[in-house]
Amino acid sequence: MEKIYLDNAATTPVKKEVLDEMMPYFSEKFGNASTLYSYGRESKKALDIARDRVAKALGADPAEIYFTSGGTESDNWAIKAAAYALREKGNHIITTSIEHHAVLHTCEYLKKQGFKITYLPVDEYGLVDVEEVKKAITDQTILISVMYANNEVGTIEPVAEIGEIAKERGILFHTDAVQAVGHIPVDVKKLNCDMLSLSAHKFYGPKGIGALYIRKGVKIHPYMHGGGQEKGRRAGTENIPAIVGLGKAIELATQNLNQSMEKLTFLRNKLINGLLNKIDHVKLNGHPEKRLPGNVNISVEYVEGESMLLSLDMKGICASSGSACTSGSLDPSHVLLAMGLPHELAHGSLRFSIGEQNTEEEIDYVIQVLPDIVARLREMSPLYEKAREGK
Amino acid sequence: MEKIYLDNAATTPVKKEVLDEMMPYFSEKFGNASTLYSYGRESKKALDIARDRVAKALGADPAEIYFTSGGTESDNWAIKAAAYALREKGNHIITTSIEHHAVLHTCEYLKKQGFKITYLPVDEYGLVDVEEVKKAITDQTILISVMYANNEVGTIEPVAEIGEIAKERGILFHTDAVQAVGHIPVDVKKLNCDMLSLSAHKFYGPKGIGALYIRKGVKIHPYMHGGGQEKGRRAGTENIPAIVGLGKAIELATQNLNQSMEKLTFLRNKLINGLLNKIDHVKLNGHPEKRLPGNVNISVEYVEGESMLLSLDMKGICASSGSACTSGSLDPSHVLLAMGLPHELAHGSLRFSIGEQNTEEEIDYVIQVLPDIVARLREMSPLYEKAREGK
Amino acid sequence: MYSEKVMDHFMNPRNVGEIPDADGVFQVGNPVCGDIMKIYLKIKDGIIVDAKFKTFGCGAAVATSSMATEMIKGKPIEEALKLTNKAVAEALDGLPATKMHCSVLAEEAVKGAIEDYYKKHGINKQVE
Ligand SMILES: Cc1ncc(COP(=O)(O)O)c(C=O)c1O
Ligand SMILES: Cc1ncc(COP(=O)(O)O)c(C=O)c1O
Ligand code: FES
Ligand code: FES
Repeated sequence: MEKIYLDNAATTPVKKEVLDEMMPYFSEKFGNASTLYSYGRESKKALDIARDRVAKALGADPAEIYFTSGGTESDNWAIKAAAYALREKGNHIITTSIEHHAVLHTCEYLKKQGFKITYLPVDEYGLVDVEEVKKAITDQTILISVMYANNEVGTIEPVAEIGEIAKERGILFHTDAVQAVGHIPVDVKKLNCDMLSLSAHKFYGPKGIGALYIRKGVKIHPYMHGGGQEKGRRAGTENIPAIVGLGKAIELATQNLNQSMEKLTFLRNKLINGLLNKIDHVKLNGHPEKRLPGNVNISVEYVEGESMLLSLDMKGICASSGSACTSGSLDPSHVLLAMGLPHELAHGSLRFSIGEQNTEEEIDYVIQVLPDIVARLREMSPLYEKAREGK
Repeated sequence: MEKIYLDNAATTPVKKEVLDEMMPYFSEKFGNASTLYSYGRESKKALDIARDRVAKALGADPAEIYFTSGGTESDNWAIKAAAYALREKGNHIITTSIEHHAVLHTCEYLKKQGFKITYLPVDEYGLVDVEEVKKAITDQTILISVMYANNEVGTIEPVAEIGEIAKERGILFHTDAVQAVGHIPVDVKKLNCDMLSLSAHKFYGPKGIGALYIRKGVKIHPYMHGGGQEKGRRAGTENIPAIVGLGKAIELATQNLNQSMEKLTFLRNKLINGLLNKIDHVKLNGHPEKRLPGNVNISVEYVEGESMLLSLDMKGICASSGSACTSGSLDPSHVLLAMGLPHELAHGSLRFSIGEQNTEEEIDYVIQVLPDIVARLREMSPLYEKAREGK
Repeated sequence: MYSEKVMDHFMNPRNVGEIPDADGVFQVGNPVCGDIMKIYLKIKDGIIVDAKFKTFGCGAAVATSSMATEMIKGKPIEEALKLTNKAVAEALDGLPATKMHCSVLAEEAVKGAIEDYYKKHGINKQVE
């Protein structure tokens, strides 16, 4: 059975053009970029080109780009190293209740070390209120971290405005742009951010590589201590093939951005409308317009997420869910709960994240099979029975 | 010109068999190992196989292996997270003066945060004295970190004995085995270690992937906070292709270990003897026997390391040096200085690190060309002139 | 990382050697830092008629010694005194940032050798 992959927010396949550029750096041009001679020189050159490409895609200076092992490391670095560097100045960090765990768990870790964390609430669409940011700021606030686009519900946050406020108040501002880069326009100047996280495998680059943009003049500690790589700010032998892949992937994504946004938005709207029309007691999660082009997140009443996922998988469709049963944790998606969804609806959530490789036929197929899956599961559900009786 | 690569301690090319196993995981079996369905299942399986292979190579249990982004992360994790976790118990860490910067700079960072660090001295061969370890232990000591084999001079440390002492005293013991794994036998049980760092690109695996062995029952903090990967101890989307590569590379290295040790030892001894015989005022650095099979490190009096490297490079030979001029730092190799070498000799050091791909002809070629290079540079050297006059 | 010119002057350095009856000699640096440069000058009627060097140091140190001696040979003392490390680096098509200090050595050695010449010949002039 042909698979229909609709979990592109989890990870994407490496594009052929990207892998082709990476290949020579595994076994031929394998030199350590920090050595001065022959083999090393080629690696160094590849490293410089990749850094230029990333900088160009973000509207940054190449000297502001630091390669990391992925989005998680970028988030950990930005937040912990800023907190430690500014401890003297204050101990208050502002973030939101819908961040990725790479931000949330990092903040919880810092909390145990005496930092105070404010988790901003969001509205029913998952939007942070800029006024809330202003209100939360104290004279102890040293860092604000707000994600650019949410990974579960796709809501795009007013990051530029928040950055503006942070700038005025002289507070460091970090944004987790892991879901944004390669999918919507990202310009560090316009976003007014001091630090920005990205991860290559979310836009057809390889896994295990990401970057942290650190604006010139921003002083945070290094997170990996060791050799003098990345100007002494991120030690470790440079992962040249992956860095080359990141550079190529971000260049491709930026070049095709308008075209791909248009295509994905069309497929997304088709899927949303198709499902909302064909299934009753279904709700769209996230903002209707301020939304990632490829993100569809719905809650299906009276059924549980994992059982829908399993049924979809049997039909060759890969999606994801904010159900607690899927994650093996006790609580369903913290994002959906923060948006005020009752537990039942959060358990019944499904995320389809559309990618460039998906076709209209695939979307049609999902619209065709999901209603039957839902009907079958509802037949089994005591909740649905009750709901029908209630009517 | 065919290149002769003799800098295998810096990094190695990915072996064909290794790259072949990695390839399907970039663009076909690219699923996120943390998702439960189809695509994800293949990745999960590959992850498990790789973990088994690493565990088997180290004599560990698969549940004790945690994948990281490389040797630097493993070292940072082991040392910082142990220090933070045990802060209540004590604030004293023992390490050596010849560790890799990934350990040394991490310890310096902890020092700024109130930890006390003892840097054990070494003898003229770079060997740590087990008695010195005993003497350094106080009731505040929470961690001992001693590398298994030194990356510059190749000296193999008495790690098993040191681990024994740590065990008796109930102190955590970490060893940086980045230069040892794949090159000499490594068994975590025999080494009595609680944590062990390794990095794939040092034994023909890919860059950007490593592992930290953490003995069952050892409680240290996570270093990357975020998703629940690696049993919640190391967050971040799993880098499956690289992990598969690490697994294959360590399996190959372990299978061929005796054979490769024999070959490398032969080539190493030939190179050492050849150079010592053909060039006067040359000294072998590191231990004559307790030494990595592929490591040759010499100091050539009256000439400077970088100029030798450049000249070797013109002849197609890639090597490395502990000279300050090469690294762009002010001081020459901290390892050579710790061994008591005067600055002049440290500046004139050369490291050839032999790998499996090197041939006897290549070694002969080095023995043939280096004497002329040294002679030419000495002609230019005001120091040599003086030395001759002094006679 | 080095320009072709640097590599050329490193592999085929001009003016290596000593001048036994030099009019001015000066050595800068020390072996502890990993770099020593010694410059010999032969001076006639205020003109540097010959310059030679010996250097213990990196590729950039050798190349700047070679280039600096080339640049002052045949020049009046006053002109040689105007030699800057930047000019030497530029003549070599640039040096990596971490290697600029090697070109400083060359400037210092040349000036020191001229000062030595003044001293030896009882000329009452200062070199700054
Ligand atoms: C918003 C967001 N932040 C951070 C991450 C972590 O990135 P990585 O898995 O590359 O470490 C992800 C994806 O997993 C994400 O979606
Ligand atoms: C002994 C030792 N430890 C740690 C490292 C760091 O490993 P990596 O560069 O993979 O981060 C290296 C090599 O660079 C090493 O030789
Ligand atoms: S019903 Fe089994 S985990 Fe939720
Ligand atoms: S002589 Fe040491 S850097 Fe040039």
